[in-house]
Amino acid sequence: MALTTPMKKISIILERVLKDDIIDLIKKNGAKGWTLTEVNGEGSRGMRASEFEGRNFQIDTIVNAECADRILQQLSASYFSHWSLVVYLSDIQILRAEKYQ
Amino acid sequence: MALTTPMKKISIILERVLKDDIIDLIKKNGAKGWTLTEVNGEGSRGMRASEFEGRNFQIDTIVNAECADRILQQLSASYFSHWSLVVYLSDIQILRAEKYQ
Amino acid sequence: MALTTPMKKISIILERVLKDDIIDLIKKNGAKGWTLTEVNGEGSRGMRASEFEGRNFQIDTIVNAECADRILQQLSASYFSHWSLVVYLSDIQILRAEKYQ
Amino acid sequence: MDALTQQLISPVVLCFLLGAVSRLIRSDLALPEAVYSGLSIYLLFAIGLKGGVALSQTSFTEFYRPALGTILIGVVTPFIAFYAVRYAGKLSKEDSAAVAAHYGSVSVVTFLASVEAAKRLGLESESYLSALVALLEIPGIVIALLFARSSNKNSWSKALHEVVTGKSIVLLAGGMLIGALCGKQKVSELDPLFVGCFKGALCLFMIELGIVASKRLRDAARAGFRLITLGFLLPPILGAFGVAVGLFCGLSVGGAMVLGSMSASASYIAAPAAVRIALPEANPAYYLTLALGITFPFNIALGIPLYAKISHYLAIWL
Amino acid sequence: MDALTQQLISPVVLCFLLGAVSRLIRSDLALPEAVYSGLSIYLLFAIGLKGGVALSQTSFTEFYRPALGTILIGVVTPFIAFYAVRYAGKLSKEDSAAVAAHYGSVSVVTFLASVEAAKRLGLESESYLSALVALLEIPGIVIALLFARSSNKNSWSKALHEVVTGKSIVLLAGGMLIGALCGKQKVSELDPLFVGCFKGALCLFMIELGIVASKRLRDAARAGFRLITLGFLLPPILGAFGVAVGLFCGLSVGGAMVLGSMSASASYIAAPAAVRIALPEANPAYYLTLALGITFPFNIALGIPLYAKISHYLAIWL
Amino acid sequence: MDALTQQLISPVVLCFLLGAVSRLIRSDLALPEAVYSGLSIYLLFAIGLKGGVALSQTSFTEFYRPALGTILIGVVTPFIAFYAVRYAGKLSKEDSAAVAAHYGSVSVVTFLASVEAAKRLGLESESYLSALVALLEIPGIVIALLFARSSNKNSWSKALHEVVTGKSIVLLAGGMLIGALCGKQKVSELDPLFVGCFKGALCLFMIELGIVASKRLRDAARAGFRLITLGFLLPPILGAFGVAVGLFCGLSVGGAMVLGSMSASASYIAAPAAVRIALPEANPAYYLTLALGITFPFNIALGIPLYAKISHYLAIWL
Ligand SMILES: Nc1ncnc2c1ncn2[C@@H]1O[C@H](COP(=O)(O)O)[C@@H](O)[C@H]1O
Ligand SMILES: Nc1ncnc2c1ncn2[C@@H]1O[C@H](COP(=O)(O)O)[C@@H](O)[C@H]1O
Ligand SMILES: Nc1ncnc2c1ncn2[C@@H]1O[C@H](COP(=O)(O)O)[C@@H](O)[C@H]1O
Ligand code: NA
Ligand code: NA
Ligand code: NA
Repeated sequence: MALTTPMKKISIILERVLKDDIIDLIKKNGAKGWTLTEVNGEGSRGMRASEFEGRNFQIDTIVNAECADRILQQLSASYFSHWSLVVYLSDIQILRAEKYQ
Repeated sequence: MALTTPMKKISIILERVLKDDIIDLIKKNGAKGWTLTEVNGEGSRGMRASEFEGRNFQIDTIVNAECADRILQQLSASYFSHWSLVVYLSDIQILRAEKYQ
Repeated sequence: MALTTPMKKISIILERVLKDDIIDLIKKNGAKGWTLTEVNGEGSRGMRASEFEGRNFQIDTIVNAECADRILQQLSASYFSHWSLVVYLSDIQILRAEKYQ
Repeated sequence: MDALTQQLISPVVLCFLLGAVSRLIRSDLALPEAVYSGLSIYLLFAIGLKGGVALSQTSFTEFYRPALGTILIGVVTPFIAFYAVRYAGKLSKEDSAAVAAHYGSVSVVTFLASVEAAKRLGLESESYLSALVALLEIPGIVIALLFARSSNKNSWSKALHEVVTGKSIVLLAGGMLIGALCGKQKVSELDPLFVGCFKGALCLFMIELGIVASKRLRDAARAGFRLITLGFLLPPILGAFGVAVGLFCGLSVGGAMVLGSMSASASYIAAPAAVRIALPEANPAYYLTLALGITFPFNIALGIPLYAKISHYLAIWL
Repeated sequence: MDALTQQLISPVVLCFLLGAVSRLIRSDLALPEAVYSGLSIYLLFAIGLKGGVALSQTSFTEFYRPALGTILIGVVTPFIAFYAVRYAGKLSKEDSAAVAAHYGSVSVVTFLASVEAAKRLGLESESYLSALVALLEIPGIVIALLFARSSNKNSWSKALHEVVTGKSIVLLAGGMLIGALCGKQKVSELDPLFVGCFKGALCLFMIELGIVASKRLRDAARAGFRLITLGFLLPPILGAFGVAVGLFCGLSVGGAMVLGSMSASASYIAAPAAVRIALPEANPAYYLTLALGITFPFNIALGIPLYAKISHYLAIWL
Repeated sequence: MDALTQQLISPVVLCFLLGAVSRLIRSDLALPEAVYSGLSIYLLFAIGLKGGVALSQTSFTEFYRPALGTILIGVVTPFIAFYAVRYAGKLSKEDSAAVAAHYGSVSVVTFLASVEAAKRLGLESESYLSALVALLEIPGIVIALLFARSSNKNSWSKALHEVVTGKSIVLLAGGMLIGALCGKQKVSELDPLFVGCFKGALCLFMIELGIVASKRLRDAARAGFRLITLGFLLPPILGAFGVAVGLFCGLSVGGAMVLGSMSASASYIAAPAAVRIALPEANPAYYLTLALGITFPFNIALGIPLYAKISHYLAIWL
């Protein structure tokens, strides 16, 4: 069997303007990498400031459980009052886990 | 620990022409939001009508378990005879779960 | 309840130049389809050859457990010495599972 | 056959070939989706504008007969296509209707290539012809879909909405209205982009069409021998019919040749989307391969000079 | 009212309408994001270049008074907008500041439409006016943000950075510098693209703006009656003020009309991004609906000919 | 040094600077990927077309010597680059081969800037030179890859396929063929887009290249002092060699200057993709930083006027 290790994937859906900040935040809290996808969407707010400026972003970052917890707490503390980020965790099994911790 | 709640993520891969219908369907069945990504791909059909018109879409929607079940049933009933949608569920842990139910 | 079957989703983040090879590899090892998304990202290497040429790709393929294992082993054997692919597995529940095996 | 070499050795046709060959040698050449789609918006709007300006300079008496003729083509050609594909091609009712919708409509690029060719052959074609393109886009699709009238009324009305509000009709008709309202002088400010750069932009578009058509051609085998033969036979038949109608309605030799090309061509912008909605059971392998893999290159390379010849001889004869 | 019909029956305005209507009938017409963004880069850079070349041919004595006048507009208009929205519109401090930032800044497309309109009316407008666009982009936003000076200094300095280094300023100012340094002759090599194709490209851009504005308009109901009224009242007030300043600074009738249009217009490129960063609490439903859904179409259709009239009468009177 | 200021104060160079500066101040300015890629397709095809038309007007006796000279440059320069980087730069065999592949090939934009510069300096350059660009794209990469002939034959043949069918070669060669087959008159219909708009499009492209180069420059520190020095020394050496070969083959002073610029330039379109496939162990930090971060801006700003001087003096001397 191929050797996989359980890790967490954090997915964050954010507005364009927050990109640099959020990447800073996850890196400071121990993420070793991230993957960004351009997305569209609809949620609690019908209207988004960034709609006219282009799409939103989804950032996925693969981290271990402690790091995931730290990032989630930081995100809640810093952004949840003014911004309506969508943040969720999934369980994954990764190859070469040493790269991500 | 950051407070997360277990929810379901439904991922649907669909042709461009179905977009509005499918979004209607998931909203009618209780989804509070969705995220759309443009994708390419290959599956059981070698050829897609929409290839020339551009990419396919992947729609992710985060819902609770009952709602997920409802959406899956509706999708099966309405589309599976003529369209070859790809539909799957993942388990996720979300922050601020109240936004999604 | 809608009838879902547990399957594996393999996600692979790769450079543009590897696309055709990796798709060949997963198909040879039993994948019946794949979905490709254009992504950006940052990881262990600060700099990517493909940056100038455009984005990276993420390929998701839904397969059963044995097939997943085979693909993971092949990927490790063929690419991990020279390329720094990111490869991970998630558990999903799929509708119409017969399409994917 | 001078018309033929004239046609083949032209930037537009050679660009199509370049795209097709680049696909064959597995080059990574491809217009980005956004650029391709931007170019198609540009081309459609430019055609509309030009048609509108021409209309504003055309009297109703001059225009109404070719317009009626165009509608006639829009009604008759899907019938020919449907029965040919259904009985000679042995396809299902849904597949035949889908193919008929494509042949009943018009390929904008074939139209442009034909206008070019007419000019190169020294034949004048009426400049209001682009207004006829918009006219021919709709009835063919509608009639074809009627053949397979599904019980599902909802999807049908959606398909109609898709055609009428599809970007090709909106841009053609919108451009036409703007051109007609503003008139030649005001529109001339836009000429450097919409007239000057037009042919160059068409060449870039053609490279991409060559790539796509070449992909389709690989699928031709799957479509089967009968169908491929039909892909070559339908255009001359529909083309000759279109030429005859054109001459009958008082178009010039060049104009009839262009109308023939329109009649012979199969849409691959408006029709596929509408068909996908109204007839999801129809197999894209059939209609896209025929329209884009066979009929389009056939028309570009051989069909257009052929319709020129037909127009030439029929004009003498009539 | 000849100015009005002249204004309405022009390709630029009709293209805006085409976009708006296509959205109403739920067409799938839309410029791809990349093309839209590429077009905006092209337009901004072309305006900058033109302004730069004009500056290189303008003496300082001719230029400094309109420049000071422009800065005055940049300082005064956000005050007017803020207090109007705060007290007549009854919005929160944050929302009012956000709206003020949009009206304090300038809509590049309204500027262009106004220059066009001036030309069509036979009024000359000073060619260095595009240099004033860059000048008017910044102070309005900065002053408006001061109204809601949040405790969060960090986000404030980021918003300032966002405005100053935003692509609109960089392209306008960069283009201006390049135009001024290279001078008319060297820049003329770029004319086929940046001058010749300009109006056509603006038309395509307008189609997309029509689509977006029409989306916004649907949200207008949510913004409430008071606010919608303000969206119609603010432009004439700010416009008249701009025209007066322009005439006072020695601009021609056409130039004052254009400066008035700039003053009356609300930015929707630089301002929204800056506001989103500095004032995340402000509700986009207010500022985007006002700027893009109401004020922009109002200016394009009715405002511009109105400022022309105002400039005409004030010029006699002064 | 008049050639130098002439070179620096030109739209093309200033646009590059604008891009670089906008990156330094962390502006969000960037061409969308699709537009950038669309522009590169346009530029390559336009160069090919022009070269093809020129070829159709050039006799074989005039052309064969410069063509042979170009192949000589393609063979010799990767050797110079490889040994310089391997022994003076102390890189591994794989890294040196990767760098050599870039210098052995040609930067299309440097070529264009050099043609521009020649014109501005009043030097005529042979119009068939663009045909030589396509010729120089391939051999350099192939030879360089031979240095690190990996045991993995498969990846090697794929790399070769990547170069030969890469979009730059396909567009250059395809454009050339089309230009040569259609001849000046037929191609002239495309001139408004492919000739008229060319310089403006190049300027927009340059903005993006400035942004990318400026990113690369930040990585230069990592590449180390020795390597940076080589990035400045290699171009003059390769450039002087290219100029000499050009004059020897009978090119004019301007033509030799352009051939020198081609020789001195390092590819960043065809080479990186091929290298990534054939030599995945080679570190992009080295080859991209050298090619795009150092050599490209050096050539654009200082190299081109230098090769003009060299060509001038050598021409007298020879
Ligand atoms: N229930 C959901 N499922 C999937 N994506 C969502 C959901 N709710 C919100 N989103 C995404 O998050 C973005 C912002 O949502 P909101 O802040 O709620 O407007 C939306 O544009 C969607 O892309
Ligand atoms: N096994 C699979 N894994 C991942 N994506 C798939 C799979 N099968 C199909 N897809 C996606 O679903 C789309 C439609 O598939 P199909 O209807 O089977 O042709 C494809 O274009 C892929 O994007
Ligand atoms: N920890 C991570 N989480 C998410 N994506 C990652 C992570 N590490 C690497 N990636 C993705 O994989 C690509 C290649 O990573 P690398 O080879 O480590 O430079 C990056 O550009 C990211 O898109
Ligand atoms: Na037809
Ligand atoms: Na204003
Ligand atoms: Na070189």
